[in-house]
Amino acid sequence: MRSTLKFAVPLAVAALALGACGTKGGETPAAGGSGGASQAACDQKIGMFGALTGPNANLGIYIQNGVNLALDDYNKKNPNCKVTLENYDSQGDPTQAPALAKKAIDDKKVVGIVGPAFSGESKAADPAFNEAGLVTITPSATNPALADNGWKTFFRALGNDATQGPAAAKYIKDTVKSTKTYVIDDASEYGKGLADIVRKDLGAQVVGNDTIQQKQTDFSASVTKVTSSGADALFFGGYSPEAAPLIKQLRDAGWKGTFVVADGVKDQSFIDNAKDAAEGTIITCPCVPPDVAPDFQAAYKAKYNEDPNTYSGEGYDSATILLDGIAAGKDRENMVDFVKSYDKKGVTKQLKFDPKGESADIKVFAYKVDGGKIVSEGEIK
Amino acid sequence: MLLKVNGLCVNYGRIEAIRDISFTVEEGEIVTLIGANGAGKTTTMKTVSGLRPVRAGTVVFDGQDITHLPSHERPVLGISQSPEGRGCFVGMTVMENLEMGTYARPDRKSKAVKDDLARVFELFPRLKERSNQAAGSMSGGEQQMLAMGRALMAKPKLLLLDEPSMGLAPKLIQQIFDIVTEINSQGTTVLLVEQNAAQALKRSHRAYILETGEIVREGTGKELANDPSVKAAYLGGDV
Amino acid sequence: MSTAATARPQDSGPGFRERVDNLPTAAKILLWALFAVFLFLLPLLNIPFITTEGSDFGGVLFTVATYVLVALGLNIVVGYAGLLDLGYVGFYAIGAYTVGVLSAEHGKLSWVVVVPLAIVAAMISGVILGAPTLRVRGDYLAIVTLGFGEIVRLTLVNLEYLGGAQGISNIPKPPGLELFEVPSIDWSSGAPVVDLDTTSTFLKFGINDFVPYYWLALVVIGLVLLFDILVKDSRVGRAWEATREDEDAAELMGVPTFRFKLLAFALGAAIGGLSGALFATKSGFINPQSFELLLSILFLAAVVVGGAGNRWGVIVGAIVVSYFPERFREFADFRVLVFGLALMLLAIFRPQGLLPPRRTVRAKRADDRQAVLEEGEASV
Amino acid sequence: MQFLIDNFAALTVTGLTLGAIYALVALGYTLVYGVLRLINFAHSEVFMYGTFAALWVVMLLGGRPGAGVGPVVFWVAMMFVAAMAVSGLIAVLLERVAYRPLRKRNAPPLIALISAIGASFVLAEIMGLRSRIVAWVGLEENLRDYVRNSRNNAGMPTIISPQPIFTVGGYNVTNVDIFVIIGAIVLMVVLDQFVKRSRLGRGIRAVAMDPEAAALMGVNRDRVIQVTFLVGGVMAGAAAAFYMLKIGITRYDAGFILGVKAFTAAVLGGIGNLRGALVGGFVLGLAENYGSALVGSQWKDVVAFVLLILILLFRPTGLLGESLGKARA
Repeated sequence: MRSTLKFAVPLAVAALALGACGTKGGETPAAGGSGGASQAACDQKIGMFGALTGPNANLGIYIQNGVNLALDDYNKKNPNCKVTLENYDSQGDPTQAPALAKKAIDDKKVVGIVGPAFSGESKAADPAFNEAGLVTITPSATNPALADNGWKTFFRALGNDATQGPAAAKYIKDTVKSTKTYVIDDASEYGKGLADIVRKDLGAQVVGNDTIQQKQTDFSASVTKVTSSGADALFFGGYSPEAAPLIKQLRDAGWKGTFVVADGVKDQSFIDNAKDAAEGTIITCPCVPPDVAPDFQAAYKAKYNEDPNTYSGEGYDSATILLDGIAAGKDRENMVDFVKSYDKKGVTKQLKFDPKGESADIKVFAYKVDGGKIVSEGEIK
Repeated sequence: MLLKVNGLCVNYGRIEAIRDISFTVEEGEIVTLIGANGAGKTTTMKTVSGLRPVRAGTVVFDGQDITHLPSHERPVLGISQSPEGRGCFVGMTVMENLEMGTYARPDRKSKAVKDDLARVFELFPRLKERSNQAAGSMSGGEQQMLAMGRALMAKPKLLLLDEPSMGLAPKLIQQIFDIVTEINSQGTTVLLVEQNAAQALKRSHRAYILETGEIVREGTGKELANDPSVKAAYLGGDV
Repeated sequence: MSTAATARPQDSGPGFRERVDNLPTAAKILLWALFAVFLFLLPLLNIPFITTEGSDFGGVLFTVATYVLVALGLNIVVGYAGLLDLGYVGFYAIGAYTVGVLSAEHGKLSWVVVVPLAIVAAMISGVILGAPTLRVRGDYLAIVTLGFGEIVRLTLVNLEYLGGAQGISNIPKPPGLELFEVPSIDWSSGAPVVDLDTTSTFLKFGINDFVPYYWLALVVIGLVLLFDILVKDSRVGRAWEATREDEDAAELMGVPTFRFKLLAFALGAAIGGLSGALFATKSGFINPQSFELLLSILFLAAVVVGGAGNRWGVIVGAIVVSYFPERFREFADFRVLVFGLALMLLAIFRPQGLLPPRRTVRAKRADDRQAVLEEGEASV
Repeated sequence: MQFLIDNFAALTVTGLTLGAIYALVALGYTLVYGVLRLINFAHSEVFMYGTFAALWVVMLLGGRPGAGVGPVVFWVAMMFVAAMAVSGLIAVLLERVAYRPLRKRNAPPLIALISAIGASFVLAEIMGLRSRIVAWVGLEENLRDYVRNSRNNAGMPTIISPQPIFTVGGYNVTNVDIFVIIGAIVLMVVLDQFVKRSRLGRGIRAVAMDPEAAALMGVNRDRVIQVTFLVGGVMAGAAAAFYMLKIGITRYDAGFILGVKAFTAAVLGGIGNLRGALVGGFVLGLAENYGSALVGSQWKDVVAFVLLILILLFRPTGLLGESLGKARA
């Protein structure tokens, strides 16, 4: 604890300004530190860090739903010693992230964080979490470089883009059997990173590249490029808001090739919006199909009246790891080691991390849009 | 009594433009307001046509209190103004400008409009020649005629003319005043604001002299034209 | 501040400023010093109600401080020179990226060198944008500057050299002096208690404590304010006022209006760049997402809401625009909606801004006089 | 470059389609600027509400792909009616709430911009929060399809599937392309004639040129302003319906970028000039497409803005100059 006693001028002024002032801290060590005592762990919290409001809120809410489900399970088992969830709503904005991280760090009852949900905000907030020793398990930020920063508190409960990209490329080559592939990205960190890996892996069979912008809605130039290239498959690195109008306009222009996208598009809204144009779209995702864990699927459906969505399962797993830690009497300081040595089967995969904090058990699955539903095509091996 | 202005005060922000002005215009008259630069003539005119809000006093037209009536409702009652300077719609043709004059007329679709147009073209033959030309491309005198013609198209009971002779060649000035007299003789009452005092007094039945926002003299046109002090102050040399 | 907000300069009674002006110099200095100390200690006092619950107060205060700085800069452009700039975020981004590129992405220059370079870079870009476009009429300038802001952002997204969408990480911190620790105040028991557990190290620029960055920003704001006061009261300030009120007349009087407009643009850009540099320093990570067009609009809203042309007004405006959304995080999804409503209500009920410049009243009177004269002129 | 030459026809036709939509939205900016000298920042939201009106009416009427000519004509007609009505209404409402109170108080023009920005936020957020609002009112069950994922895209069934009609330079021009381009031009001509020939249209022009002289002619300025907003809104509504036919997907923030583009088009052609809006829209649509082909789609917006800056440098009042109102220089 940093309770060094160094009275200085500012304190005196503060005291003057406030009149009667006592002091706190200094003599009492903060709660915890000893570990093990279950009473001490009783009012602990876990944090949920991500976009819960604003334009990017969907993803955050899917995760939050999973986290809440895990909390319900825990609190049902421990009715006398409930854990609460603290939300840090970043709106997915890296600018807001550091101050929120600090808030979480200052709340000594928070023993672990599920999140940050996006890669950008992770870069802004994770250095602070690392310095404070507050463990973070992200259920959705897939930028590969995040694990290379040497953050000892960083854990990722799913495969990153570096594993998903090659799988997507493999699927395009082996299953789609494309010979002429066009690659488009949305210039975002996620989309471009992924598309670049696919470009590299596909090599000479890439017949053309284009970059669009997020929030763009008219893709006429890109459509002309794709159709005139004679491509039989298109890989798009990006998110569903752009993927839906893109494939719609391509189909309207009469393009018949296979549309391949990644987890950023794995979202029912893609199908709702692209309608018939979405049919046959291949979606790769390092996320496990809901039917792999039927119990979780049933519980989720009972609570939220819909199937688990993208990263709901990862959110559930991430929270479960932290809750297991709390059950084992861990506090903030020894939670990092607990997560590091964690090895249990979760609803999405075997939950185990490598030394960099990456998930050790990574599977990438292919999904297909069929009859207005996202159905699993099995693991890409 | 067609127009009765009583105790009128108008401000621009904190500055008093006119103070406690009262005057009347009888049906069939030509009445002129004369005054130096900044005396408040144009402000008075704009107040009568409703472009300036009144701080105190009343304006009664044809027996109806119009002090706070919005300006765009006054043409319907029969007040029409030819604004000072270039008040024409420069982007419209001459014909379109004249048609704008009938904007507020309830009978704008009737044959009466055609007759009025003929009358305006008779008064201002130049406008007929140029009827398809853009107003902005005409000379200052022609624009002045257009503004008057446009005001007449509203078939007003009271025609407000603000500086009709401004910036015109002497020959044209004579012509304009002839036309004003002609319009009046055809039955339209005219309230005139003029800086060309000699001509205006000669043509008008009565006149008021404004100084720094107040009326200082009134009388018939002839009286004032022959008054030595008025002569010295406003008539200067000769026209 | 709040007293000032309610003072109405148009009223004849002594306003807040007059009352302060009438105090003896010593009292004035003491008052200012006390106020400054209060501002410095604000993040540590944790005053209930003022302190943001949902986010770290030090971090929020730093954000508020950057907005204040931006508002001061934009005020020179919009308030003093009367140029509508909808792309101010471009300069903010240029400042931030100069720091990022030169100290992390492609160079290892120290913070002390990089910040002046950021100011210069923003200033130069202001001149480059201003020189061809300031001859364009006011309303067109709005869209041209808006376009500039977007060009800057899209360039950042699409140029790998500038980090692309990934942005720039690990921007080094300024050199610090770890002198002593300042404790904060805890109010959880209802009464203020000095909390020795939560402290800020004086001038340690770490990643987990934003208070020193806030202090740094406060000092910078002080300097910029001083600069602002000097410039505004100089010949330059009067030239701006003349240009804004009537450009043609100013030109006739011999004011080279174009040069002064360009100067305003450059100075405004420089302050925007400085603000961006501070932002990059504190967050340590920047990406194009932080420089969206919407930010330009918020900046402009800060200036206009506060009262364009009054430096104290725009400071209040900046606080309103940046603090309230953080303070009322519990509105969550409704924050933007409420903010929009607030803007509309302010525009309707306080059209001159919260703190209108004293000039507005004077200028209004001059306008009235001119209106009378113009009508008179017609009868010459 | 080779790509641009090879696909010139395709890029031109799709550019014109997009340009037509820009042009229709640009009219709203130009009309309001003409009479009020202010940038109606919230016009983009007027457009956005039109897209939702078009979408919802098609959903309500059970629009689906592959229907016969009769139903399709009916759906399309209803789309336009709904979008134009809703956009027109929103525009008039906007004027009432955000602008008229300011005008009555003689607020400085900059403050009108702030009010417009505020109104723009409010309008967009109401749409973005529609699921919450509907839940409050308790209509969640009935309106679920209309409010689902209110922060997300909302897509419309393709009621006219694009069919090639004829081929130009290797590009199959589709029925949708033709409909959008011809439709937009027809609407522009109608508007042009309305402003030129009708009494109210003349009133609009008169107020734009000289508000005081217009008042002296009996033109009610408030009414003219209201009509101006209405007409601009109706045109934006038509643009929204075309947009939904072509793009088919909208979102609560879909107006912003399109609004910026349309405003750029208005300035490009010469703000205040109706024909300028048409020319500006088409030039912008083409430039974006050609530019995307030459330097990559990611530079599309940069191309648009650089073009704007260049044109303003050499023709400071836009391509066709300002014509709706010249009087108040």
